[in-house]
Amino acid sequence: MRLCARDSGCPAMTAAEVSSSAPLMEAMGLSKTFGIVEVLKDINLTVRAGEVHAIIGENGAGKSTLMKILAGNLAPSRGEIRMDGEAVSFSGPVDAERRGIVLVHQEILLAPDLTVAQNIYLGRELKKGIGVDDRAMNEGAAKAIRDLGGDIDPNAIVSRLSIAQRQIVQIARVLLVPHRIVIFDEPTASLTPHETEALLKVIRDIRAKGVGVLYISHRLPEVKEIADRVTVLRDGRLVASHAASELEPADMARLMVGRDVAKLYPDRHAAEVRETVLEVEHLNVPGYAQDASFRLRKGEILGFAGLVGAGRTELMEGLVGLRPSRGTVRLNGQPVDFRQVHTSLKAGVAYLSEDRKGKGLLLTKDLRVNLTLASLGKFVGALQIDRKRESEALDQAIRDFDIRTGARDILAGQLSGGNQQKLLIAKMMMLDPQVVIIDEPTRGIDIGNKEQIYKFIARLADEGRSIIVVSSEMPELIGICDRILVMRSGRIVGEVTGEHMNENEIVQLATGVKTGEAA
Amino acid sequence: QEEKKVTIGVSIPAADHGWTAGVVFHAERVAKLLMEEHKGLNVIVKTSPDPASQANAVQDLAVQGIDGLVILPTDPDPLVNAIQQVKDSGAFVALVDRAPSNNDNSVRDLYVAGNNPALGQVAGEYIAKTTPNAEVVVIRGLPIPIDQQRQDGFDKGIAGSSVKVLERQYGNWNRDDAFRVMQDYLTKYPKIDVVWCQDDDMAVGVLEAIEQAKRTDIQYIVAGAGSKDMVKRVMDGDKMVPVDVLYPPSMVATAMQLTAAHFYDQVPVSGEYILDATLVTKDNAEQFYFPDSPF
Amino acid sequence: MSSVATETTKAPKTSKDWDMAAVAPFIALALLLVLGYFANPNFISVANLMNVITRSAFIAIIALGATYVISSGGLDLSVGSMVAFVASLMILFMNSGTIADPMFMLITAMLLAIALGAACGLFNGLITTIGRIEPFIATLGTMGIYRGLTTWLSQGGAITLRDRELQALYRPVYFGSIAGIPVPIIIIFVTAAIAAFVLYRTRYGRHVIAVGSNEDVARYSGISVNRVRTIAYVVQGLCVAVAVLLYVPRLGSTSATTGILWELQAITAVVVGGTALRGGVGRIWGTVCGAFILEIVGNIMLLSNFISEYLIGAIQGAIIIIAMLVQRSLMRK
Amino acid sequence: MSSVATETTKAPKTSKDWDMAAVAPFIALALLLVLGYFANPNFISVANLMNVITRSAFIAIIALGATYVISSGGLDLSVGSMVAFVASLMILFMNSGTIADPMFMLITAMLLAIALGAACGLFNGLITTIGRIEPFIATLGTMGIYRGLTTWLSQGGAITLRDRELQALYRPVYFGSIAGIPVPIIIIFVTAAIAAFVLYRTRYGRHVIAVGSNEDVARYSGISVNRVRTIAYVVQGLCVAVAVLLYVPRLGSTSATTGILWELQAITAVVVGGTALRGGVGRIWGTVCGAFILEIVGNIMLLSNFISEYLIGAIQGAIIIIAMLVQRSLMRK
Ligand SMILES: Nc1ncnc2c1ncn2[C@@H]1O[C@H](COP(=O)(O)OP(=O)(O)OP(=O)(O)O)[C@@H](O)[C@H]1O
Ligand SMILES: Nc1ncnc2c1ncn2[C@@H]1O[C@H](COP(=O)(O)OP(=O)(O)OP(=O)(O)O)[C@@H](O)[C@H]1O
Ligand SMILES: [Mg+2]
Ligand SMILES: [Mg+2]
Repeated sequence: MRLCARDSGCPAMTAAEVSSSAPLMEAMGLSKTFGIVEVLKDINLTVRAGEVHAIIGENGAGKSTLMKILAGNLAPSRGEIRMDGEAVSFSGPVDAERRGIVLVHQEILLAPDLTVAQNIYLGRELKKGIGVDDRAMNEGAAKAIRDLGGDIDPNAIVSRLSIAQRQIVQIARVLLVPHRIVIFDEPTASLTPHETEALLKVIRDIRAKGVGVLYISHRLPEVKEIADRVTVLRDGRLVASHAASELEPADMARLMVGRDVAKLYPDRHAAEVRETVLEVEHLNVPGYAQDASFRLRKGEILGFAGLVGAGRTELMEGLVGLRPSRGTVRLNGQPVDFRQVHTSLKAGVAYLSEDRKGKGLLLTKDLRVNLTLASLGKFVGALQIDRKRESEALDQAIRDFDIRTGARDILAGQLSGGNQQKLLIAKMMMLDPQVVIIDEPTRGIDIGNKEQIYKFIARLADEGRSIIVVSSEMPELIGICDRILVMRSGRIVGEVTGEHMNENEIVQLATGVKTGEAA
Repeated sequence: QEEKKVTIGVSIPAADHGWTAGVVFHAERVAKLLMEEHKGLNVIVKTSPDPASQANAVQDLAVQGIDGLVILPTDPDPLVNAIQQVKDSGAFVALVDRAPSNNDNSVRDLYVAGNNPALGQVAGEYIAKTTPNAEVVVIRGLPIPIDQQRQDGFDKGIAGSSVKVLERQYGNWNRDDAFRVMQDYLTKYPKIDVVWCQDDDMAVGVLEAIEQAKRTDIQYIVAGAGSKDMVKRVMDGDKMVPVDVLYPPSMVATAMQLTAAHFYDQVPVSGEYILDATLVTKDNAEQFYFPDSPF
Repeated sequence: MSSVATETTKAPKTSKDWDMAAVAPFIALALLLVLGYFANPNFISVANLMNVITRSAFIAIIALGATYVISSGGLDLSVGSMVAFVASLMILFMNSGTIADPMFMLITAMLLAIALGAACGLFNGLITTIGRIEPFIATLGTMGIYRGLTTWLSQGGAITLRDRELQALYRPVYFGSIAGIPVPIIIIFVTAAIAAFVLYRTRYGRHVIAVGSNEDVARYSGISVNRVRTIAYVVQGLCVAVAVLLYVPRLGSTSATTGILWELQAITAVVVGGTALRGGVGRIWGTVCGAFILEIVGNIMLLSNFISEYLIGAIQGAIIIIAMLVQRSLMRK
Repeated sequence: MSSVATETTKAPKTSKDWDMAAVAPFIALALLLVLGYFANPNFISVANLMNVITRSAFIAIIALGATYVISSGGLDLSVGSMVAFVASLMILFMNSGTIADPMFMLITAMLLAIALGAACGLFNGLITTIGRIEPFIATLGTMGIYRGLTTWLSQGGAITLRDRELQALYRPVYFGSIAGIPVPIIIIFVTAAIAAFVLYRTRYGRHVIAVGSNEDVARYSGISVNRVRTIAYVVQGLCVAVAVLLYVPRLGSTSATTGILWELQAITAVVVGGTALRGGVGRIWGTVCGAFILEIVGNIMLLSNFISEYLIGAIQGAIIIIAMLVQRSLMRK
């Protein structure tokens, strides 16, 4: 057996070795049922040494479930896994790790109270005498993070990191385990282009050492760039598996969704200039955003671009009363004072958090409870909640937002990521808001769903609502927004409109290469 | 003599049930009286809820500098060491009510006590005499030594008669617990003649339980301590409460007075003063009735 | 606990699992009833069962409030002393004789008790929410305060309702019965029904559960977390007041020891009833069942003839553990 | 595009925040010392301070163990009764006279106490982990069991160390001093130093924090959550045993009331010291400071002569709440 930790001096494999290498792992006829719902049906998959094998599919197609089975986190209902030709069954993730299979989870699994270095070495601390060698671990952690293009203090407490930073820490942690097969479940969903680039380089490095890589992403160009082989899942079935060179991103999209996704972004008729709905002047969110001023018009889609850490999320949270803030906010010309979220919600300004698991949905409650949580007032009859109307609303939401769920009585945490996002949108739309602020609307969302969400955002604008989209994906901002404001270091540094809406312009503003006129 | 500066520390249990509340009441009352009487005298009264904190309190009193200590221990044995320390420092020590297993002059100068075994014995003898064939249920206090002494005394009191103890259970000197235990006794035993519940607080719960069950087989109950409510009932001739056994909380006051006398009256005070466990009956009840005591 | 790792790996797979969790306390209760019958056939008599359920009223009603506090993610250790404090003030007021008409006096005193309970609960709530002190410590502090004030009010002794007429008027509230069912039992079930309705059917109840299961999600959904939590403490205070309304007519007096350790019993009842201490789940009927279980364990112990009085505490502890083990093993199925 | 660097984080709340949380209890302690001086100048005398710190030894040492249990996400309510149980058995063993040589007897008895403490802790640990019962309930159960067994051992009375020679030999362990410092104070600091080393510098300590912080993450990292938790309870048991070793020479006797409510005091000390009850954070020195604070509050109360003894409990409760409020407001700065 050949285990290879990062930087353990494993020699690179030659191309000949790679092509001739025997399969590291084979899945034969894997199936998985939850309750009565079969989410994986008869999957056959081969992982070869020195190959990046991408798995793509719609939200809820069963990708994460399959990966969890391969990494020993779940037991398959049927089928078997072979390693080096022998059937194996894992007693748990640690058992799989011992055999060299490691998984970067889609969810972030870190202990919030420990530091970065403590998390990276958790469970395999370096020892010095009877104590632990914190110095060595800090150094090792710092190096592992640098390799991934990150810049995080190894002594920082994880609960204080942004989601992107946590993701990097999590990848660094997994790559320190000696491995033969590394599984990445949407590692780049919350990373910046720079960090993504660094990660892809790392993946190429480990591939060169003969490690087998399974790679899940909804960013199809990225898949095209890194993968040697692409396997497509749809509704729990394996529908295609091709060499990556044979597929273009558009083909992948078609295979995933089962139809052509020719046009990702909806048509937007150039909106005529209408009255101002929201007017923000000199808004300060202490420690995060300074002196932000902007206007939002009726029926407009306004984008907020910027690098991770630019303070966009905090600005929006300050605006709706989730954080202390100072400044003037006028809604329909009337000054408003959003001290508490419920005042802004009542006024018709809804904010959808980027952290849908931590702040968006009650993962241990069912879909109905989640859907109506923010708008319960609408379902209260004389005294009590009208459950029948709640159920009807859920049916309606499942239809309107195309929430894919096996059963209607599952818990929100059991929905796939994309469907969670759709449920969150549905939940906030129950409030019938006038202004909708959506933070990272398509993080971790498949291309088919993305199309739907964009269409949906456009429809909201057409209905006369005003939308703010905060996103780190520039193409999507350019694709759907009427105007884009760019933030850097807590300040709005410029606005791009019309033909200036291109990635180059935005990046220059976001990095400070170019300073724009304040919006 | 009036010029002589003397500090007496008084350490007593916190007022956690009726009887200890009486102790606190009397200690405070007499402290005031004594300080009026002797200009140079300073009396510091401190209460503590459990042995460990009482040991602390004794230590704290010693730090303040005391010439005499009057202590009614929550639980005597655990406090012997703390008392010993004060005694070794040369202070006069008066021990009240609860005796440690080693109770001699090396530990204290004066011992003032109600008579715990006698409290049980008097009750036992009264029951044996009044209703020689009674079937009795017993409600105990808390599992600490004085409770055990009372039980032993009771057994001695009924020895030789045909009084039969059906059962003993802890009522924790708490009315609510006594109510519950009595209710269950009433369920369990179709016939009960007499209840010995040792303590006036618990008697309140016992009487309510009996009244609620509308049982007529119970002839009377015997409690103890001498609370104003129970003494009043005895005085009024309540059939259910014909007697009460005195275990006066004022004994702490006696000890304080004797200690003050040691410092000011030049009379040698030492040895043991055992107060009787007087049987309060309709005839003598009036002299034990203190209407403005909290107990 | 935080947003970092949120995978619900061991989340119950289907709703069936939850049903089991809800049913488990009732199965434990049934087993206890059988056990009780073997310990002493008198146990199963209507009179005894009525007695037991009647006297579980205090803990059961207090535990209903505790269900709110706990499922909203809080904890209240002060309820025992709150009972003593509210009851003492109520009796002192009745003794004050400020109102001549006994009926009117009684009603005023009851309203006073309810207002006091709500105020004490509000105080707890504000300290934990606005003061941002861990509920465990905050209510440990107020436990000391309420108990201390009671001791001071009673000067360490007992506070007894003196007015005979009032006492006679008030007695039936505990000792009376309607259609053969003791009043306290009726009050338990009425209170529980109201509590269940509010928790399961109203907006506020939904908010309690949301706040208890994830504070951030609740906040981002526009729920005022502090308000919901504070009200939960007020509900607890009201339940304490209801318990006081039953407690005072029983013995007509309070002392510094009234209600001691009731907080632990109430919390035990809640947990035995299937509500998790970490919040986000509330089982009203389970709580009532839990309170019955606790009282019945004590009752069986006293009625059976083979347990030394010294060992009762030990066996009671063991039975609680065994009951929980049985529950767990039922749920695993 | 690839040249774009991630902007360096400017998280405003940096490690300073954490330092404040760690320092707050010590500031509270300092304020109390000043307050004490004004209440009674004797307070600040070396003799008094030594006394106070010496007698805080029991709670301080028990609270050290509680810090482990709490930061691993558990809770132990049984420590007070465990003290009574272990101390009773230790005294009974010394009274048994099975070993003639007093020194040898004493050492054997001490080892026995330590083994018993560890066994009791192990029992608690296994019930909560293997039995999967909420720690609150599980240890409430064992609290009843240990207390009940103590009552039974003492047959309702006291258990007193009879052998004079043994007593004389053992006394210095509590009352003696080394280089002018009372032995218990030395033991507090030695125990705390060991506890701090293990928690902060060893692999096990790291795992304790990880388990308390996020159980799932710990499990995915190959940490045996149950093992870590169980060992934390054993550590708690060992700390209880150490406290017993100091307790027996001090009072030389136990009864069913020994150690009552110590669990609440220990937990309070832990929380006042800055450890969060939800787990994932452990502050050893804060805990020691918390235990000192509790004891000093009581001491000031006793030394000051203007507080009615009926109100002591109320004021103690109020002071704890105020101390926590001060801590919170310090941390917010
Ligand atoms: N524990 C569970 N119980 C019931 N259903 C589950 C459970 N876990 C996952 N599912 C269901 O299995 C299906 C596949 O989920 P999975 O997380 O594997 O999707 P995915 O392909 O990773 O989607 P995404 O791209 O959104 O991450 C979904 O319909 C989901 O609701
Ligand atoms: N819990 C936290 N405690 C302290 N600092 C935080 C916390 N969460 C985020 N930050 C910091 O706040 C800053 C801004 O956060 P964030 O990264 O969410 O901004 P953003 O502009 O919304 O970026 P994006 O949404 O692309 O992630 C970052 O420097 C981040 O490290
Ligand atoms: Mg997935
Ligand atoms: Mg953001």
